[in-house]
Amino acid sequence: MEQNMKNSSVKVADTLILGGGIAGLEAALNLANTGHQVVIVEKDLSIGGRMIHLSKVFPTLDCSACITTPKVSEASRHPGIHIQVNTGAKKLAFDAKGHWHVHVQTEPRFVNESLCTGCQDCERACPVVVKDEYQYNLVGRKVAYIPFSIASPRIAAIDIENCILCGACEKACVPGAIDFSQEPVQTEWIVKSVIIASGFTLFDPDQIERYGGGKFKNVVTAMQMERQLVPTRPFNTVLRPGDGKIPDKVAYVLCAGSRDGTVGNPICSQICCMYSIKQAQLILGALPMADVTVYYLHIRSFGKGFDEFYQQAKKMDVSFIKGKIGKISELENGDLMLRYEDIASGKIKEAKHDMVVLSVGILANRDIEKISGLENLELDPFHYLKQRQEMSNPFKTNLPGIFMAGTASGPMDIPDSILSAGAVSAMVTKYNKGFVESIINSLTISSWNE
Amino acid sequence: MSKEPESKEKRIGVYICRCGSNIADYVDVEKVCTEIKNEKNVRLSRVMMFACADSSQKDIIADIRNEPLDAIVVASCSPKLHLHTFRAVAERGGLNPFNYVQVNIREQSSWAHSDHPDQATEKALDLIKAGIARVSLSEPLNPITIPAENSVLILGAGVAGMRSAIELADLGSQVYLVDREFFVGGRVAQWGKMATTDQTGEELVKSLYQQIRNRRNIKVYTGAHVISSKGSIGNFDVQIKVIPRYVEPPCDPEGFSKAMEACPVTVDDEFNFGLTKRKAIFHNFRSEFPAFPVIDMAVCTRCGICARYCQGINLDQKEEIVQIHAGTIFLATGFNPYEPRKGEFGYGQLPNVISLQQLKRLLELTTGEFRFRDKKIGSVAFIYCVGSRQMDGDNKYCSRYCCTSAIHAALQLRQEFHVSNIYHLNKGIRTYGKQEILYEQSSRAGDIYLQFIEDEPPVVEANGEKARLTINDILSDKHEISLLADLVVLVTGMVPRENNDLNRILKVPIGKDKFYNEIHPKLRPVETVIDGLVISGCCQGPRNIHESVGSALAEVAKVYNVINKGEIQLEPTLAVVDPAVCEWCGKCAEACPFDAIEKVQAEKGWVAQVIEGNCKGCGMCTPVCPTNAIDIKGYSNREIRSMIVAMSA
Amino acid sequence: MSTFPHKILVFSTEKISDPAIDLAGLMKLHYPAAAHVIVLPCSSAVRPEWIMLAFETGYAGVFIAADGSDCPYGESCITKTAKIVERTHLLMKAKGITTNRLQMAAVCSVCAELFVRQMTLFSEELSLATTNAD
Amino acid sequence: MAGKTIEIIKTKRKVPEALRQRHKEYLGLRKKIREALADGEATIPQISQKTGIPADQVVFLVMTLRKYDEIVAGDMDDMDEYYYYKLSEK
Amino acid sequence: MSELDPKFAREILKFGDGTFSACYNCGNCTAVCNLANNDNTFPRRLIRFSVLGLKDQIDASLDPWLCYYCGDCSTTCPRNANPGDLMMTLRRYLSSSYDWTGLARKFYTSKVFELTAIFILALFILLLFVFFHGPMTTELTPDGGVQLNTFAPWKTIEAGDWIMAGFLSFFLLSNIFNMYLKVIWRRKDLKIPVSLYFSELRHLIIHFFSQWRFSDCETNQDSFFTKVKNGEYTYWFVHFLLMSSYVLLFTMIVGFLYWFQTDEIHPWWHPQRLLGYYSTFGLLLGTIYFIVLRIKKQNEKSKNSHYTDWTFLTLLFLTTLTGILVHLFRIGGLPMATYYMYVLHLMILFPMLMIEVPFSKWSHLAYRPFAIYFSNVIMAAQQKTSQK
Repeated sequence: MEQNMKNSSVKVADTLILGGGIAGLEAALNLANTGHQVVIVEKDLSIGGRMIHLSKVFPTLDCSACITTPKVSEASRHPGIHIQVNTGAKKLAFDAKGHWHVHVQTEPRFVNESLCTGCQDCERACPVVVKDEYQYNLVGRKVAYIPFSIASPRIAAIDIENCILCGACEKACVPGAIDFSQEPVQTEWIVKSVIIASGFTLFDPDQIERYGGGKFKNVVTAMQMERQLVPTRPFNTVLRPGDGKIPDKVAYVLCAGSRDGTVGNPICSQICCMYSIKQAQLILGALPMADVTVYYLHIRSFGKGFDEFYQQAKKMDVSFIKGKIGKISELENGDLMLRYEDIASGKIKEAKHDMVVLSVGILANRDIEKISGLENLELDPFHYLKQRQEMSNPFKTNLPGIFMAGTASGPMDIPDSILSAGAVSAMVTKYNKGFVESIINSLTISSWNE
Repeated sequence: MSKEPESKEKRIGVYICRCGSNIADYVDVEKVCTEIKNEKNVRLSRVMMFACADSSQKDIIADIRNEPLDAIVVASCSPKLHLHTFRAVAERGGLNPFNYVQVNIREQSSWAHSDHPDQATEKALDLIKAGIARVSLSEPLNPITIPAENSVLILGAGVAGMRSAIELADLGSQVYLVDREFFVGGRVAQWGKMATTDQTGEELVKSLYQQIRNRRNIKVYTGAHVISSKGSIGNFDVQIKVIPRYVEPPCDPEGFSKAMEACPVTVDDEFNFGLTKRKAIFHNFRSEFPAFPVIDMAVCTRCGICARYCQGINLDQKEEIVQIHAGTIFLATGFNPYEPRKGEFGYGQLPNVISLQQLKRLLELTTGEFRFRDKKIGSVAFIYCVGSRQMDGDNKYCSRYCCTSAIHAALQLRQEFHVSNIYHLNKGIRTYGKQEILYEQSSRAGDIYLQFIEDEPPVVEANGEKARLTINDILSDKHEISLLADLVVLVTGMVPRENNDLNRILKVPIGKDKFYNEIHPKLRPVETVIDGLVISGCCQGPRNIHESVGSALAEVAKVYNVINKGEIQLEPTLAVVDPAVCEWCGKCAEACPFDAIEKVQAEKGWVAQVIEGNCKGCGMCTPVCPTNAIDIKGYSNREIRSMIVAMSA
Repeated sequence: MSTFPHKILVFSTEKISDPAIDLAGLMKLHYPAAAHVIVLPCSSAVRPEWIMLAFETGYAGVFIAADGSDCPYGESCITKTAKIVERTHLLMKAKGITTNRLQMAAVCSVCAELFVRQMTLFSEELSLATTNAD
Repeated sequence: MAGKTIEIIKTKRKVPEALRQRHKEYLGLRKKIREALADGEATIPQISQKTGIPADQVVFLVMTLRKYDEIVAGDMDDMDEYYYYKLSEK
Repeated sequence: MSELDPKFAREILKFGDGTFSACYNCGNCTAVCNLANNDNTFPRRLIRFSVLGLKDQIDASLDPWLCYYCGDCSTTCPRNANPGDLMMTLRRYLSSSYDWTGLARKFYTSKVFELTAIFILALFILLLFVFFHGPMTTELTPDGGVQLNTFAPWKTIEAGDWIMAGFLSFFLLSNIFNMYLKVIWRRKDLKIPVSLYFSELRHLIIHFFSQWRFSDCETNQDSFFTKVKNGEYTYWFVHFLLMSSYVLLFTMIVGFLYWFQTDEIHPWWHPQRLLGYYSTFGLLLGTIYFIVLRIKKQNEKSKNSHYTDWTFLTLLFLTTLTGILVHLFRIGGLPMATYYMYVLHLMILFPMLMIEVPFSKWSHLAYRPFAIYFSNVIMAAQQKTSQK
């Protein structure tokens, strides 16, 4: 079946999964364990998605990496799972036999994967520093780099856009893994079914002018705070990025970019309340002298054990104030003044904090819309994938053989993402199994045949 | 040290990886290699540039065949990276993969101690010695397989149970769908229009049961409950008792309606939460499943009048005991709506205070004008968090579905029944995710939201035909607001069903919130600590309908993985009991979190035995054994002791 | 002839604490090389007699890098591991071994720094104890 | 091909001038920070004052250099507000 | 304890479209408002009063008058509940609630009623002129101007002006007195020393003339000149121009008609002409500016136009336009045109003043400064009590 050409090949599998985050991995493992051949296509340099970057997760406060990494390593060595990182889907086409042809392109990482030992010699040799996106720009990284310490595969890559082509990495690499001659590689996967597990994007709070529009140094996003709380954190402790001061009055501003018609996202992001409560607890663990205040509209601790977790935070003296922050102003020493209406008293109040965390919401990952051949894929008004039969067949799209898992269908927390991936696995197992009989019969819509 | 067991003569090959310079820069690999050569049982010892490289792998395989070697040790990076690579190498060379040991001298020696290369070398040597000691004692292990019946017993025929039954049947499993009630559909059948699709529960249940009827490999038992259970994953033997319906085919609809009319016994209809009455012979709605009425023997007087009209009636039917052999047991027993205490917000005292579930039935039963107790309803007040998020009571949890559901009902009241004055007395609205849109729609349409302080719930009093509600409204500076409503709806949360007998028989783990508990919400969200016993839907915790269906399908995926091959493959690193040494004391069984140890009769008396299907190989049982009779394969007492000794030198 | 006067035997666990110890190496965080690790599936599988054997064979200290609440085999791990330590302390007392030569801490799978800190402190404590004893 | 592939890419790509400038700037800032720490440890505001580099940039640079082992963190100051940083001994 | 009244929100909606029921009480609007403070916490509190139907609280509230509709609350409202528009609607509601005649309510809630009233009043003027006008001489003055004072002697007109002004003052003052009763008199919790009414009087005067609270709507830290350059004061400036022109012209017409309505053609630099031109320019520019803004709907405060806004602007614009034409025709020596235009001018002017000043849009000119005055009196009184 393989007809290898220079930089392109055609391969066959049962199911292709777009996105190697927790939902994609869970689905891949379920399917591979039932005997399917699965491909994971991940646009990032590592699988593990967002979850691998988180600190501890609510409401059990177990460490996120401890949950993700075993799944990551299990998937990466599973004989039924083929993983392509640094790879994006370009085009999908449906053939007359009911197969999907998924054209993917692997971008060059300029490192030979089989030779690299992950020793980081190239990283030490590289002289160029740019912002580290895996640490949400809090710190720098080299241009030749291992994405992050628990990345999988733990292989170096060269960020060619920022490379000054000095060649130092190549000299430093003993096994000779650096290979600047790499070109993009195309693969066409012929599969029975596709699972879209492409996750979400984070709301960019820079567009909220009254919260500083990204200009205030000590206003950070929740993801930046999350990184500061991870054991592999950039500052080795919690510090204000504006001047390295240890914060002692931290504010959380909830619904920054959620439930807000003015930014075009009227829905609730479902996770921000809980992750903020979690971070508040973790900050109190890291900085016992600190005060943490959470400014909220409604606390949405709706899941199993969530409300108990919220009550626990209150007992730990996290302050909860009902009221949306109207505006933030920056003082000369970098402290921040927050103006809000304290709903409980009906008074306008101003509070000084030395660090503000914007609990930014999540948005649909609209990259899916850019893939050619998916123009007929139905979306909901918020650009998430639409669930055709939400009640009886959740996580099925309107196109045959295309399913969704995790936050591709809407905001959800990790347990729900994992459950959705499980549900999709069952549906895909059935779909792949009954592939020949049922699908050919249901091919009444001709427009995809072309 | 003489008491340490002597290791068997083995021919061992040791490979030391330079990992380019990563190991070699700090660990003097040549020195290590030379010293290792002198170790007992070591036939050869080599340094390699990259042990994981293809050429190196081939060299190792050649050595295994040519020497030949019984076991190999590779000292390189962390086993998390290459354990499986080298196990495969061993296998290709003809060795059992467990006769291979990887020693981590990169992450745990050269890199960690790059500040002291001499110490890194010394430590590497120690670690390799331990590896050699271990591999000398290692036994070949093979994956264990146990037979597994490709059949599933599903307890609870609500949407979660029904949906998973269909999926499992389609995947080829035999399914036994068992419900305590006489009609399937669970709570959803009662639900009416559902948020956010406006499909009715009745429609959903109907479509599911039609699918169930079309599948030959689903066997449905209604009016049935579990009376005993034995066995473990792959092979559960469960007995269920089936209560007869006292109605059997043929039963023509006309005769049945006459029989129902004639029946002299009238009781509250639980399906409509007591809003209506039913007879001793009854059905729920027209598309119920099975499409057969039932005689409720608890209230039937056996007068026999019904039998005059309907030929299918057979009052002599007997209870039946059915044996089911199943590979796994699925729990989808669902929830009960919280029943408010008498007097809680006027419930049971004021005539116009009802629960959300009652309202949903009322909406289903009403056509035209919205009336309750013969009075036109112009204003409705919802009180939220009744039975959830209790400050004083036991139910500390949020019931998750109720905010959205109540708002959805309010929108239905406004749009379909033109009720224009709707009040929501809440504790903070939790319409998470896209459900927020319903909240926005409702308030934009003019529903009035008032929020009470957590420990100051609103007060409900009678006021003529209406109810007067008083609330300290947080949203108006805690101003006391008073309002009149024709109907008060208590937005009642979920509590688990009372299944005390079932829980006892199956030993279902129960959480602090009294719902069934999963092993881990993220790692194993549908499994319980009892292998083969899985949970989904609202018996695990409050959920809305599509979340329940989602969890049910997730459960299908897990279960199907386990049973579809007719056998279960287990990692060989399991506990094993030496019956010669065991003097049953029960401590291991007590320590085991997975119920994997049973007491069996041996020649000399009672001894422990490992239920391999349940054992996860954690080893929690080993330190508690007073006679050292229990061991974990691959981490045996001898192996670990030999490693401790080998490194001590 | 060991270069390590105060050898420490570390029991780590496959899924949780051993990855953290690996991570310490990966991040080039240095801790005393005297710490030698044996990997087990779960920290509540450590047998007291192993610890006693370690003291007999000359280790200065034993450290259990426990799973804590992250244990994949359930939360009972915490109490069970604690019990093992408790039982071993009794055995140690009986043999006249000071109980602080056995230490335990929960080490999550990315808690590399915590492990390094624990090792450094433990090692200092042990060397101090022996110098004082001398 | 080991050691030579850089030549291949050089024929295909040009390094934008802005990139070179940014790199040069970084090297300059790095030098300033190293110089500021040459006479002993300092907190972020102290480094900022000595070098004239805005404090938030100093945080970024110091933390990056810390990540690559050029700088190590010391103790907190008397007010428990800032950490001291110094050059690592390597 | 207050009784929730769901009907009241519907009552308010008669005074303007409103989406305020969408409010989920986040308090963002109050927090972003530069004019809100803890003595006057708006707009959310007023949204709440409106939703719950707490009529007494709204009737006693001065807050709607303290809002100058910069629109920040509406542009940043996460639920798009448009609090700024509610404040505007409440100003209409309050104008009606102060008005004991009930006319304001009619004008604000019924287009037909308002148009009919305009028509009747115009007809009344027309009829007066038809029956009582002076000789329509075509003979020009020595300067070549029309003898307007012969057609409509200033003494007669002035008498009419005075009568009209009397009516206006009576209605307006009685409404303001009613406002006083609602916001101060009926409040049991307030004890106000008489001296405060005098000491706080300056607020009334300052704000009447300057409308300075407008400028508080801007908070950015730019210098005054940058702000002027960026057009941040334009709205205030034009509003001030319009308001001052109006007041000036009103004063000249009512108080100094003999001086203002003259048949002499003064040189262009004559104060009478200059003042006249200033006012005409102000009115013309102002009305056109606001009409354009309302058509363009680019900024928040011009987005939601009530029909009364349009009637007011149209009447004012037409008054100005006809006024200019009267002037031009008079100095241009076109007698008949001057006379007809004069009648038309008064036919527009009279209904405008009679309807707008005491009962409709223009009444805010009085209510706003009084509201600030009253609110300062209340604050000062509260301060005194708290000091004790």
